[in-house]
Parts: sequence; structure tokens; C-alpha cells
Amino acid sequence: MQRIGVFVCHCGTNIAATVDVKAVAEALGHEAGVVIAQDYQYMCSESGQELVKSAIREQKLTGVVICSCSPRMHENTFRKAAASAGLNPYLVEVANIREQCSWIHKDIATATEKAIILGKAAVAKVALNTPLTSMESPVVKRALVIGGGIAGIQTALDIAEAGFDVDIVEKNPTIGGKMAQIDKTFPTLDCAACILTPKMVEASQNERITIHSFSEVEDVKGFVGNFTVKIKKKARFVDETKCTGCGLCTEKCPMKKVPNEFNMGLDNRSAIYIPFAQAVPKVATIDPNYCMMLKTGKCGVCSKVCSAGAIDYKQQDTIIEQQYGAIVVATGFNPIKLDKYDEFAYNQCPDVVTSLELERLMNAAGPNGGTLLRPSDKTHPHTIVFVQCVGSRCDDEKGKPYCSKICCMYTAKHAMLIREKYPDTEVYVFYIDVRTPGKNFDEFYRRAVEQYNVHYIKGMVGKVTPKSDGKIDVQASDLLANEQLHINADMVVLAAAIEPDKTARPLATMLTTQMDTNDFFTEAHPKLRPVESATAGIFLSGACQGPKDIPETVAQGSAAAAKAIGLLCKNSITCNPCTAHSDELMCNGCSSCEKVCPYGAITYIDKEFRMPDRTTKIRRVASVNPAVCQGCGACTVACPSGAMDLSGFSNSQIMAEVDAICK
Amino acid sequence: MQVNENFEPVIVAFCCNWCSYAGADLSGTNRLNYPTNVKIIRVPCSCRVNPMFILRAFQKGADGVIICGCHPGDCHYTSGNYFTRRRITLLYSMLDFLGIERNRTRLEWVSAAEGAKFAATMQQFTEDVKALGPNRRLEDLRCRKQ
Amino acid sequence: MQEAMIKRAKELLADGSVDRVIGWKRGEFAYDITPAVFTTAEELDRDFVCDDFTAANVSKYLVKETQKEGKILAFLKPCDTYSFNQLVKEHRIDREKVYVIGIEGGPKLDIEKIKAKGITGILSVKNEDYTLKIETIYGTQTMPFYEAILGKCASCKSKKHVVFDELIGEDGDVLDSNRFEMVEKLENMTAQERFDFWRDQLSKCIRCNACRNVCPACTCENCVFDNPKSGIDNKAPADSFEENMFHIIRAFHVAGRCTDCGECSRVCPQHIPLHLLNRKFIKDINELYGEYQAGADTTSRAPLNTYDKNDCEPSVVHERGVE
Amino acid sequence: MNKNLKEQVLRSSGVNVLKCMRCGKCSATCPSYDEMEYHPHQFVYMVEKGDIGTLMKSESIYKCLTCFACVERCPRGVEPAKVVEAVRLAAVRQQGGNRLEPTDIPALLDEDLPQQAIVTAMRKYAK
Repeated sequence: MQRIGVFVCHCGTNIAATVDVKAVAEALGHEAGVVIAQDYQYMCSESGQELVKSAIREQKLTGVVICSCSPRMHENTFRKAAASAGLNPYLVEVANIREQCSWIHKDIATATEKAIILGKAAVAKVALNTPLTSMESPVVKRALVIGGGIAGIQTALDIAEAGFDVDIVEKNPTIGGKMAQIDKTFPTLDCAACILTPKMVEASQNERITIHSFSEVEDVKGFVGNFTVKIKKKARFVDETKCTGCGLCTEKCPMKKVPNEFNMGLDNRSAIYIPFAQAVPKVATIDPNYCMMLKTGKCGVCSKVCSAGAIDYKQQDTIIEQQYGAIVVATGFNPIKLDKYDEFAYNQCPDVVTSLELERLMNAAGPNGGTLLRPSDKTHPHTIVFVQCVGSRCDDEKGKPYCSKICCMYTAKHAMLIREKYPDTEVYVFYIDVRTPGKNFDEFYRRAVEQYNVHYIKGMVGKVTPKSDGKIDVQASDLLANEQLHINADMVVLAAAIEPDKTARPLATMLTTQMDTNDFFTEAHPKLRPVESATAGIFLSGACQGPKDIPETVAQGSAAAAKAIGLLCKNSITCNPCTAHSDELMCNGCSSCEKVCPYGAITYIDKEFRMPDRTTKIRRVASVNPAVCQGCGACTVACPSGAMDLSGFSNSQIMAEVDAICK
Repeated sequence: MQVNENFEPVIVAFCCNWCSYAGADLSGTNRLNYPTNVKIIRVPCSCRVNPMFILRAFQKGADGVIICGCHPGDCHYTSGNYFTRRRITLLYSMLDFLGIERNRTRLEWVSAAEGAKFAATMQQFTEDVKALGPNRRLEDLRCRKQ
Repeated sequence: MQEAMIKRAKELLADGSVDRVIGWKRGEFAYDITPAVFTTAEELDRDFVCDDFTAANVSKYLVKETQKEGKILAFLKPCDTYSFNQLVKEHRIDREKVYVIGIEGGPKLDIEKIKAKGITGILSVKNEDYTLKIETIYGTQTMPFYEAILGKCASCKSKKHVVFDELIGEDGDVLDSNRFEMVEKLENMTAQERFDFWRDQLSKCIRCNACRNVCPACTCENCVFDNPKSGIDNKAPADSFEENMFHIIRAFHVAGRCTDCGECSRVCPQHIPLHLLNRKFIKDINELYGEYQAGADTTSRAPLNTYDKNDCEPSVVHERGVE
Repeated sequence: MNKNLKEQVLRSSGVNVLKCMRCGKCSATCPSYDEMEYHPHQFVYMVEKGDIGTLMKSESIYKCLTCFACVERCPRGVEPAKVVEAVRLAAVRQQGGNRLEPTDIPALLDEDLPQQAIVTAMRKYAK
């Protein structure tokens, strides 16, 4: 005989304002099997939980229904409460009467009616719940960090520091990411390389960190604690173990007309190259699209000059397979392409550049050795116009709907640095809003205006027109003066919106993590679990989760590391007990379930059955490995005989819910 | 056909735990209104939805059934929604073949970030089902034509 | 052909290659044929029959037969070989325990069509140059052969044996059949017309379960309709929805596995064209996911147990056909 | 503030003025900026405020070339030109007169007149 307790939460006024909580408790009290139905101000509070616990003990409850917020919020809270009162935690069901009822409806009568039906469905389901026990599954004590920018480096260093092995997979020939391209950092104006390169070296020298540069993740299988990852080490045609990074090959290489991606294509590199002086690993890489030896078989200069004998034109992509307990995604961002913004003449005029290109133009290791010169004629620019929000906060398909967050600050930085170094240069910044929430951020921006006399103009640039004399006409509005301006500029710098790296989307598919419509990874909870993905064992670090500046990225990188360490510390983890199981008496052994199982959790065994006529019969039947099964339920529908069922979401439970709703 | 102004359809929505159920929660968090007719059943993955459940819902008096899952490629279980798509396409096609109104069934991909889409989808689906009136075709096959 | 089959069966029994033979035997009437298992030469001589009425697909019986000791000889018509293969693929038949002799297929006769001509008291039916000579207690009657063939034979999909150990007679080819004609016709009706059609048909169902019991795809150890735990178990319909549910779910359970052998419609005592439900699935699968013939091989993946990332969305249902 | 007038302008333009984030790109783009007393972004803002009478009295409504540069460039998809046109339409309707009949056009044509100018003239002076 069922003894079900129903507990209806007011959630302050969150539920009680639109749902007549007392009426819900009253109505559910009359349901079959319900022996107690109560309401309470905050069911998730200590005293609310105590109410549930004492009812379990006093009423000897066999099932508990909590009518409250989403089970995604507090299902675990109430399961733990039930367990502490001696009830199997899986005999608790949550009816979602907040997110899916009180918050979306306005009319008390209909909302209450709906809440009662949702409660009835939960009561009907819980009556069919069975006690479930979780299995334990071992944790591989090794982490994978995907992406070797500052986020990935920070995460890897922190995990290694805690005593666990970490692998970094970086798709480029060197780690360092975007920060390596940046000249100075706001709001302190310290040199990016000076603070980043020691960390890169630290990562390469740490015994617990293995860097797979020029590599990509090919395939991810498994689940939390036990991922199997295939990493493709792309052929770089140079033996990493032999190359000393002397750079002689790059000097001697006859093919020197390759656009240098590290300098945003503003100068050229050789076909065999080391991206920059402080690259980690400092190993040369041959670009097969340009290398004459690889394309035509004629040349071989690098091989001749290499005293280490590191050049290997026959090198192939290799696949490494490795087990990991945790995976941290740190795939970062890129500025968007500005091809669609004809009004800014980005494609037409070389002196219209993006902010990241300006970083390289100003960098001592950049194409001009740190002297700011116009790309077109290498002259010193005297009037520079900065345009903010290019592609950010856009409601159309050209741009991104979000604020890219970092542009206000780096534009202030650029403006300030230019004014500091070249006081004869006039700098205009066209802004819509200046957003400076951050420690010392607004002070920094005010310094640009007050101390460096940067001209901040509220308004947007409407049109950029390159003129025949090499100048650029910038037509803009000054909203506060209510006038239209024309500025005769030498250079225009566009603060392009940032977007997640293109590799993130296929990676999300492999990792079975969710992304939002902008391809940023979705965190498990926007406020309370910002560095975890909804998929257990996958953590998020840096700008792959949303636009971030360096301090935030580092903070999140460390936070993701802490979460990963928390997982790696455990010897085993508790598995989800809501797994599939096959009723051997009904199983036909037809193999349908095996074919749809994404985890390979189903195997077949020949089993002897005693028949009613005392004969025995050997039949092939399915068997599910509960440690591997993740509980999706694909097999339950593929099974024609209905032998396969899913604990916690059984056929009869779901059908009971359907019945309760449709009644 | 007579349209009953006061007809309030019963609509069952099966939502996968990882995307669509979270999307439904998000539409709640954002206070996006949709009709009370929609009652959500949480399933781990859209591929857990057995055609039996859909038919059972119609049998027991539902006027519309909608299944929501992660976008193809985003399934928490890698491939579940791809199987869902085949199964449900064939089932809906069969129901159509039996002369059941097409607008009583729907499959929609709603991510955890698409609270607005969830609310808009439910709004539209409810209106579509309302326009069809009460579900009779799946109930009275036993009654011979008079 | 019957003589050649009996002769070969006796040989195989005699040399111990097989222990049993599955074929057909005569019932009370000449046209009343049932599948039967034979273990001796005498039984074969006495009862074994293979004629214009031996339409029954014996492959399903092999599920139970191969769970027994010893090897069995099975005579399979082309259409039966598809069912056989499908069952081998699903591990329901132990291929090692069956010796398959492929025999020529139909067209086989439908006694109901002869009776529908008003011919009663039938004693025997003989095919003489595609004219049926029907001996009745009231004298001899004739009718054209092709007017009396089974519906499933009229839209035969293949004369090819997809599996056999030896053949008696000729092997044929996959045919370009017209089997989807009726499905198409229904698809082109309005929803109301389709609904009326099926309401008329399905409301005749008496839930005798003959369709399920004969279906070679329905070999579950325990059918969901007999299993109280499934939530849909039901013998006598409790409400008007049950037949509808039964037939949709049955069709769905065999979707991608049904070889279109047509046995369901052949045995339906109420003459419900149940094969149309299966053919609708087959047609949809062919059109949406590429041509697929269940049972044509034992290795390919069933269309419902696989997917393509570029599969169409269910909205395709709205985009085609008649509302 | 005339509520009905505001509603009429919003309805006939089909524009949601609340989408404007006050970036001024419309005015930065506008070729008639200097001719106009009130500029595209002000149209959007003033319509939001309901200050339509002022706009209707201003010559600005006839200075807009309906070149749609502002519509094309607006990052928020606000479509200021449609607001200008709706205000103009409100003025034309209030005055109750067509300023331009299609029959007047042949007399006004000359070879150098671009097609767009004719269309624009119809847009601006006739309803």
C-alpha cells in the first residue's frame, strides 16, 4: 500500500502569488495513496526539509512529491533530505509548479488547476517509483584541456599543481592563444608577453603537463571519470623531439611570401616557420600549402641546413588515444569577419584595421617593430578614429546580438597608448555606451579622456570613405552636439565583435555539451555553476563560454581547474542509477537495442532458461552494463518486445503521468 | 466544422531533460507566457518517447502531443534525437495516413537557451490544436459510419 | 514439383543431414492447408503437399524449431526467404540448424476469391493452363486463374531467393511490383477520406490476433500486448481506441523489419488490408531514408536503428500529400 | 502628447522604436543630415516620446530622401526611414491633401531625372 506525502512550496510569493498553494495541497491530499499533503513557505529551507523528513519518519512514507521549483534546481536537495530520513532518494518526485506554472501564468484559477494536474502526474509517477541504488565508477586521474590560450594554460597549471597529469591540445603550432598577440593589457598597461610567456614556459616545463601542439581532438567517447579521447597530431613535418628551435631553417627557407597569421596577415613569414620568438614548444612547422618541397618535391633547403636532422617531409598525421577523467574546454574566441560591413570600407582600404590588427601594428614584435605606421604607405598616422561596437549588439544577421565586453576597455587602452607614444596624434573614439564595470576600469577610461585628451564622441560612424589623397573620410554623428561630423582621418580602427572559435561547434557535438545560439558553450547553471557544462565531467574555461577579458578568463580558468580537481580527487564517482535494464524473460536477443546505444553499454549473453515443461532452453538475451549506460532510453523504444525499460523513467511511470495529465 | 470558443485542449509536451526542459524552465525564469493547456512530462532524452506514449495520450483524451528535444547534433547522448527524428517522422506520417489531423502532433528542437522559442512554440501549437477542436478521430474508430 | 520435394526430403532424412522437415499438409478440405513438421518418409508420403494453396510462410515456425535439437529442412518460397533472412539477422533463427531448399513461389490461390464467385461445396481445385477447374459437390465449375490469386501474390515484389542451400526449380529476379499503388491512392485522398477508410476497416477488427500470430516479424517471446507491465496489454478491447492502437503499434514494431510477405492480410478473417499499414512504412522509409528491403541481407542496419545527420524533419509530413 | 497620433505612426510605420539603442548610426549615415532640422535618430526618439506634432510641423519630413541608408545600416533593425515616412503620412493625411497626383508626373519628367527620384517623390508627396 502506497503512503505518499505531498509537499507544496510557496517559494515566498514566487509560487503563491499565482497558484493557490493551499488548494493544491488540499486537492492532492485526496489522490489515491496520498496520506499527507502540506504546504510551506520555503520547502527547500532547513525547516522545510525538516517538515519532509519528519513526515517520512512519522507517516512511514513510501513516496514523496514536492511541488516546487524545477527539479533541475532542487531535486537533489530533496533526494538528500529523503535519504537522511531513511527513504530511498529515488522515491522522490518533483512537480515543477514554478518555472513551468506560476511564472508563466497570470490567472490564479487556471494556474492552480494546472499545478494540481502537474502534482497529480507526479503522484501517479511516484507510486510506481522503485528504490534505486547508485553504482560506483572509477575516475581516471588525468585531465584534458582543449585549447592552449591563457585560459587553457591557467587551467592546466592549476590542475598540475594539484598533482594530476594534464594534457593540453592546441590546434596551432604554439600555445599562447590570443593573449600572445596582444601588446599591452588593460587597465595596468603591463606587457602581455611579459606576463604570459613565463606561464607558457612554466606549462612546458611542468612534468605533469603534456602539450600536444598542432593537434586536434578527433573523437570523444565515454563519460565522466572515464573519457576516451582520440587526438590527432597533425603532421608538422618536423620532428618535435629533435628540433632545437634555432630558427636557421626559417631564415634559409626560400619561400617567404606566406601571409603571417600571427601578425594578422600584415606581413609575411616563410613556409617553414616558428610563429613567434617565445613560441612553446619552440619548434618549427612546415606549411604544406606553401612548402616547395612538399608541393613539387624540389627544394629541401631546410633539411640541408638543419643540423639536428629534425626535418621529416614524410611525416604523417598520427592519432593518440588517451583516457581522461575530466575535460576542460578552453577554445577561446576570434574577432568576427567584417566582410559584410561595406560602410566601414574594411575590405577596400588597408588603413582600416581591426583592433587585433592594431595590436600587432603596435607590438614591438609586430610587422613594424613597434612603430605605429599606416599599413598602406608606412607613414605615421596623425588622426586615428576608433569605431566601437562593430558587429556587437546587432539585431541583424551581419553581427552578433551580444556585447563583446572587452572592446570598450581595449579601445581606451589603444587610444591612451597612442596618445602617450605619439602626442601629435589626434584620437577620436566613437561610442554608443562606454561600459567599464570592473576594478579600476572606469578610472582607466577617465584617464584616457582627462589625462590623455582622447576625444570620446557619443555617436556611431555611418560611413568610411577612402579618398584619393590617401586620407579617409569618416562620416559620423555626434549625438550630444546634434551634428554630423566629417573627420579627415589617417587610420580607422574597428572594434570588431568577438565570436567563439569555429572549432567549438563540432567539439560540442563530440562532447555532447550544449551551446547557445551564438555557439558559446552553455554552463550548467548561469549563476550557480558557471564553469561546468551540463554534461558531467566537462568544464568550461575562458571565452568559449562568453566574452571575457584576461582577468576574468584566468579566474574562470582556475575555477574550472578547481572543479576538475574536485572530480579527479575522487577514486570513484556515483553513477546515475536511472539506467536501462532488460527483462530477460521477454528479450528476443534481436540486437536492435545494441544498434542504437551510443555508449556500447549493451552486450548479449546466451542464457539457459527453465521452461514450464521442465525442459531448458538457451536463448540469447541482452544485458546492460549499468556503469556504462547513461540512461538516454533510446534502446527502450528500439526494443520491439518491450523487454528494455529505463529505471526512473519506466514505460509504466511515463504512461501514468500521461494518464494523469489527460484525465 | 463548429468551433467551440470555450474549447480548452489538453496538450501533452514531452521534453528532454537537457535542452527542452531547461528551455521550458528558462521561459519560466524569463516570465514568458504560454497557455496553461500545455503540461510537460520530463524524459531524459527525446528518444525515450515511445510511440506508445503518444498514442496513449490521445487515447486518454489529449488533443495534441508535442515532443521537444535538443537540436540535431546537440543531443546530450550524442545521437538520441537523430533516432527520435526518424521514429517520430514515420509515426506522424502513419497517423497522417490514418487520417489524423497533422496539426495534432509536432516535434520541435528547443535548446536550453531558447526560452522564447519554447514559449512561442507552445503558444502556436496550442492555437493550432484549438483550431482543430477536440480530438475525436483517434477515439471513435470503433463507431461504424452511420 | 511436389514429388521432387518429397524425394529430396526423404534423401536428406535418410542420410541424416536433417532430422525434421517443415512443409505443408492438407486439412479437412483440399484448400485448407497448414504448415506441418514431418519426421519420417511415411509422413511425407502421406501428408506432404505443395500446391496452389500452400501460401503459408513457414519461416516463423523455424524460430521455435531451431531452439530444438537437430537440424530441420525448410522449403522456402522466394517471399519466405526474406522473412527467413530477417529472422536470421535478428538472431531469432539459428541458421546452422536449417537446411534451406528454395522452391518456386506463387502465385498462390485465395479460396475466398473462389468462394466469392458463388462457388460452394468445393472438393478440389486444379489449374489447367491458367483456368481453374473446380470440382464441387454440385459439379465442375471454371474460372480464370488470375482472378483467384492472393492479393499478396498479385503485387509480388520478388521471385528471387535471397538465401538457400539448394534450389528445386528456377531462381527468379526482384520484380518491379506495383505494391505501393493502394498506399499512394490513400495518400492522395483527403484526411477525412483516409480517416473514413480506416475507420471502416479497423472497426471490423475482432482482435483475434491472427495477424500478429502469423507475422514472421512478430516473434517476441512475450508480446507487449500480452504483457501486463507494458501498460498496453489488452485482449478484449476496453474502449474504442484499442484496435487503432493495436494496429498502429504493431505496424510500428515491425517497421523496418517487415519484409512485406503479406501474411497479415492473408489470414485476417475480417479482410482488413493490414499490409497497407506496413507498406506505408516501407514506402516512407524508401522515400525518406533510401531504398531498403528488410530481409534482403543479414548485415545491413535496419532503417530505424540508424540515422543520417541530414535526415528530414517530421514537418516533411506536412509538406507532401493531401491534408 | 497625442497618444492616438503616436499609435497611428507606430502602426503605419510598423517600427518598434524601443529597439533603438541610441547609437546614431542612422544620422551618421544620412545624406540629408544638414538639411534636416530633426535627424533620423531624433525622429525615432521623438516618436517614442510621442512628440509627433513637432515633427509634423518641421520641414524635415520633406527633406528625407528615402534613400534607406539608415534602414540598411541600423544595427538594431529599427528602420528610421519608415518612421519619417509615417510622420509625413500623418501630416499629409491631416492636411487632407495630395500634393502630387500621378497625372502631374509626365510634365515633371526630364531625361536626367533618376527613376528613384520619381518613386521618392510619390512616396513623399502623394498618398
